[in-house]
Parts: sequence; structure tokens; C-alpha cells
Amino acid sequence: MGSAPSAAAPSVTPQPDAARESGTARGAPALTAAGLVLLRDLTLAFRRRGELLQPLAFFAIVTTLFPLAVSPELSRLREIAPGVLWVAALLAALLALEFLFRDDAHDGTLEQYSLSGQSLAWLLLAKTAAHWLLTGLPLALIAPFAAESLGVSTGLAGVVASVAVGTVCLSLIGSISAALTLGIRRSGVLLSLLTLPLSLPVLIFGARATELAIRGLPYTAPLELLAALAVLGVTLAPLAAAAAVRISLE
Amino acid sequence: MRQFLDMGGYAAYVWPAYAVTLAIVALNIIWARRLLAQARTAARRRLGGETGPGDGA
Amino acid sequence: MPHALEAENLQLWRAERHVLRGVGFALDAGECLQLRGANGAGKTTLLRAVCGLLYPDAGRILWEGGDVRADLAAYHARLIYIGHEPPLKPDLSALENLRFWIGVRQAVPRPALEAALERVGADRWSRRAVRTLSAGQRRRVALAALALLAVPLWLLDEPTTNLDADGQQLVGTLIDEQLARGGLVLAAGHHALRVAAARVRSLELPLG
Amino acid sequence: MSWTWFHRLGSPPYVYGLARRLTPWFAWGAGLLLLCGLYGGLVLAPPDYRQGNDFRIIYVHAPSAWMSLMVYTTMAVAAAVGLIWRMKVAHAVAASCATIGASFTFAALVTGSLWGVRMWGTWWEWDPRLTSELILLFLYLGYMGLRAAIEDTQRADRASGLLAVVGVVNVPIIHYSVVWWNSLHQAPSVMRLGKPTMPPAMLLPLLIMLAGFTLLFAALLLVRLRGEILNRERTAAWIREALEA
Repeated sequence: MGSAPSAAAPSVTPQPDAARESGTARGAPALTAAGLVLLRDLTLAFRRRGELLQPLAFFAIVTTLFPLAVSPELSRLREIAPGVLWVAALLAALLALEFLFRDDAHDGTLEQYSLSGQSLAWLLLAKTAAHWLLTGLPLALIAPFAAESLGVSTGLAGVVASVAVGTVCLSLIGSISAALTLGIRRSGVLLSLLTLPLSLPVLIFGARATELAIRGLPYTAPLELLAALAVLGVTLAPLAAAAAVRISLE
Repeated sequence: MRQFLDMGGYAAYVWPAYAVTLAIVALNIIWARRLLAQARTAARRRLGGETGPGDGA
Repeated sequence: MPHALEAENLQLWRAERHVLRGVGFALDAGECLQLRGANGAGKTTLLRAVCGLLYPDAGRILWEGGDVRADLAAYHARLIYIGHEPPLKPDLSALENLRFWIGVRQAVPRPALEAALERVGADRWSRRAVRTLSAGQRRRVALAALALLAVPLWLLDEPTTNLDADGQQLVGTLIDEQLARGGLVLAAGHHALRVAAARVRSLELPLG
Repeated sequence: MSWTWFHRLGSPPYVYGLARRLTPWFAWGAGLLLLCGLYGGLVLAPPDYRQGNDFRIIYVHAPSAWMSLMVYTTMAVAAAVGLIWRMKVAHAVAASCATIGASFTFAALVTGSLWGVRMWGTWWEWDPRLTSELILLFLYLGYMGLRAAIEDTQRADRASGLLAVVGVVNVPIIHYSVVWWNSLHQAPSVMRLGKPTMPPAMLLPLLIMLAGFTLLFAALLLVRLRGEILNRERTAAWIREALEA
């Protein structure tokens, strides 16, 4: 029945310890592991380029709605531009969150990550970084064009900077709520209900920085507050997200 | 008494505030008691249905 | 001397269902335990509890005498768990999937990856997107992961599902090699494993 | 040895019995204090020189607002204990808190809005306190929504518990960002809800009401806790006795 004769067993008795040690001895360094996770998510995203455009298109459509709903007068639009840009960016980032962990939870990849012997928080931070590169950064880069359409032509560097830092915070907060809602059917609305209240400080500081930048005033103070939130998020959010993923896998 | 209830014209907002709060206190008492009653019923049903072997293993 | 892997009186509830009712076993180096039982008897639950994904309501898992909860990451570095479905991405090729999957755990040079894929008969289609592969071919990619990772504990859920006779033989050979190295295998499933019978014990889980 | 109390609090039968014995004390204490506070607030306290009798709303608004925060903190601390020590009873405490907290947050919003009509002339003003209170209500709703969406009680306990802990870390950040935002957009309001100095005749009923609401929370929590513990226990031995008693 068996292909390996059982007589072979006694001759390999010295090996068990060697085999047992090798599991950790050749373990990949944490940085390499995180780099692979990042590379993998980027590769996957570029295999489905069409989906990358969806949050951006959503952002563009929402900003288009305001001139139609409010008024085409650029002077009035300029007034509300920071709020419009930020609410649209927040909603677009939220839309993309649903896909942050969903596929990986579904096919067992998250299970493998949590059984990899690596720190799950660290791997999830890499995933969140990939998510930001694919949604937050592009949003920040097209924000100036949306701003132009709202009659804003100054302080665009500030707009990019505040949206870029703000979306870092949103991705991190979102990683927690996305992990918590894994395995729940029709989790979209719940995901928004969990994420939006926690994102309020980001919205407040981000919109303020954008507003000051557009008016040509110094905007470093709110931008620094935003950066402080991002630093806090980088240190704490992956731990919470890892705990949430482990709970969802139970 | 009338004067007390009227509060010199301020009553229109003071009394609703008290009414809402007391209603929520009352609702909380009802909800809490109902939760306990339902849990007791459920536990009784579980005990009735699962008194066989394997319990408390 | 303590057993290599030991489960003590595992109890686990899922909502109102008592799934694991005091399951226990002990495995030593070079042994394979096959978990049997009807559908819903808790084979997968037990595997997931043993690898630390599920937290039992009572009972302990011991690795070389120590509770695995004391250092879960170190324990995880010593095991590989392969569930019902191999964790593969449809949009990546078999080779890429294996590289990302194993690479997160340990550095593997590309020739080793290709050798492992060749070993499981995947060399001809290792560059095709997994989307285009059959269920049996996906299983074989998972077997390549087993061949690559030198970890002492294998936890396999239905390892022979979807495999042809040749593939089932391959599973047996891989398990035999693992046991000969002094490794441990815990496999759930009904199919007889084609391994040297003396090393295989089985554990029947009663239907809860 | 000094930790035995902690371990006993992890034992469902012990806590169930304790909760049953303590409930009447808290309930009657709360009733007595609330009656005293209401009499003091509605009858004994003199009208405010500027707000007239409107200020009497404070005797229900401030305790409700106090409840909303205290209950959330209790919930988060209990959830953290439950997550760290895997203590079922602590999760049952956290689960008992949400409905109580959400309903009193709602009460704080409604009473604050009624007060706002007299002070600002509108039903809603983006006052930092009211805004924070509204966000707190959303946090409660998120917690309850997550709990309701997960069927397995243990997973629901752990997932919603983690959310409560994340929320409580965020509450101060949210509050200060809202205060900061408010200070940018409007001149500091002269008429704040609640005043730093109050004559004793006004302050005393307020303190009595705060104490009464706290005891009320304890009583409500203990009743709910018994229900939540029963829902989490599957072993028959002590439940049978508990149900017969």
C-alpha cells in the first residue's frame, strides 16, 4: 500500500530535530514578507486594472454633482470646494474599503497569513499600504483636477498633500472596520456606519488644511495634526486590524 | 399648582424634556426586565430539550 | 518525554451546537493521525482548533509539552495548514501563487519553486493563470507547498479530494517522506491514505 | 491571593447570584435619589436669573449626557477585560451596556435640542457638545449594528468588543477635533450648556440626579447582565438552580 517501506524509519531517527528546527531557521525576515504581500497586492490589482478606476470615477462623479445641484457659478463653488472634495474623497475611499480584505478572506489567504509565523499586524500593514497606493494616492493626484472644476486654481499642492495624508488615515481606520465586518453578508452599509464616525477628525483636519491652502494661507498646522493622526494610526490600527481578522477567522 | 406647572411660560420646553427623559428611563426598565424574562424562557426551553446525556460534559 | 503534539479534552461550541466534545489525542514524531467522521462531525473544526485559528472553550493544545498559546507565532512557524480550498488567487499563475504564499514564510529561491512544481507534475502549466486550472491541478499546487516547506507539522483537510490515482499516490509519498523525516501529519478525510500503514492511526469523531 | 475577587467575577454563577442580590439595593437607591433630585430641581431650586425656568432642563440633560459617556467607557473597559482575559462575564457586561447607553445618548440629544430652542432659537445648533453627543450616538449604533450582524454570540462579543475599544480610544480625538472645528467657525458662545459656578441650591439637586442616574445604570446593568449571562451559558448544572430560585 505505502510507497516508502517502513523499514526506512529507523535509519532517519537523527533527523526529527533537524526538520523541526528548519521551520524557524529559514524563516523569511519580516520586511521581506511585508514586501511580498505589498508586491502581491499590487500585481493582483494590475491584473484587473479596470477595477482600479472605479473609486476615481466615483470621486469624479460626486464632484460633478455639486455644480449641477448647487450652482455653476465658480465663486459659489469655490466657497464649498474643500467640503466637496473631502466628502467625495471620504466616500470614494469608503467605497474601496469593502474590497480591502474580502477576497483574501474568501480564498483562505488571510488564514495563511495568520498561520505564517509572521506578525499578522505587520502583514496587514503591508496590505493597507498597497490599498493606499491603489486608492488614496490616485485620489490625491486627481484631486487638483476636481478642484479646478470647482473654480479653485491656487494652493493645489496643499490639496494634494492634505488628501494624500488624510487618505492614509482613512485606509488605516478602514482596515479595522473592514476586518471587523468580514464574513458578514451585505456588509456595505455597516462598514460605512463603523468607519464614518471614526473618520470625523480626519475630515475636519483635512478639509481645514485644504481650505487654508486654497485661500493661500499657511496650512501646516492642520496638516501636522493630520500627520499626527496618521502616525498614531500606523502604530495602532494594524494591531486592532490583526485582532479583528483573527476574530473573523474564528 | 397651576403656577408650578406653567413655570411662568417656560413650561413648553421644560416639561417635554422631563417627559422624554423619564420615558427613556421607563423604557429602559421595561427592556431590561424583558431581556431577562426572555433569557429565562430560552434557558428553560434549553434545559427542557437538552436534559439528556452529554450535558455539562 | 512529552509527546510532540498533544490535544487535551478539547471542547468547542458553535452557537448552540456542541461540536467538539472532549476530543483528545497524542502524536509523536513520525506519526500520522487520520481524522474520520461523518460530515459535520467536526473534522475541519478540530484541524482549525489544533492550528490555533479557533479558540476552544476548554482544553489545551500542547507542542512538545508546552501550551501553544504561550507562543503562537513560533508554533505557527512549525506548521502548515491546507484547508478545503488551496489559498490560490485565480489571477496569478501557479508559480506566482506559490512564490507569494511560501515567500511570506521563508525565503525560497526560484529553482526550488520550479523543482517543487515539477515534482507534483505542474511544470507544464505552472505559468498559466490559476483561473484556467482544474480543481485537481489546484490541489497539486498546494502539494508543491507541502514539498517546499520543511515544517514538522502538517494539518491537511481532505488532502486527496479531486486528485486522480496518480495524485493520491503523490500525497501518500509526500506524507511518507514527511513521516520519515520525523514530521507529524494530521489529516482529515475518508479516503485511505496511501502510506505505510504502520504509522497511520485514525481517530473517529462522533457526530454531535 | 488578592486576585481571588477578580477570578470570582469571572465565574458566571457567582456573578449571576451577586447581580440578583444587589439589584434591589441599586434600584431602590436610584428611585429614592431620583425623586429627591426631581423635587429639588423642579421645586426647591430657584429660577436662573437669566434663563428663568429653562435652566431646569439641566437636571435631565446633564445626567443623560453623563450616562452616555459613562456607559460607553464602562462598555469599552468591560470589552477590553473580556478580550484580554477571555472572560465571558465581562463580554456580557459590555453587551448589556449598549442599549442603555444609546437610549440615554438619545435623551441627551433631545433635551439638549429642547434647551437649544430657548437659547439659540433653533432646534439644532452645531454646538460642539451636541455634535459630539450625536457622533457618540453613531458609535453606539455601529456597535449595536455589528453585534446584530454576527450570529455567533462569542464572535459577536469579541468583534463588537474590539470596536468598543477602538471607539473609546477615538472618543477624545473626535471630541477635541469637534471643539477645534467649532472654535474656527463661530465665536465662542456666551451661553454654554451648564455653567461653571452654580449656587448650592441649584448644584445640589444636579449632583443628586447624577448619583441617581448612576445607580439607575447599575440596576439596569445588573438586570440585563443576568439575561446576557443566561444567554451565554450552556451547562445546565447551576442554571437549573438559578431558574428555580
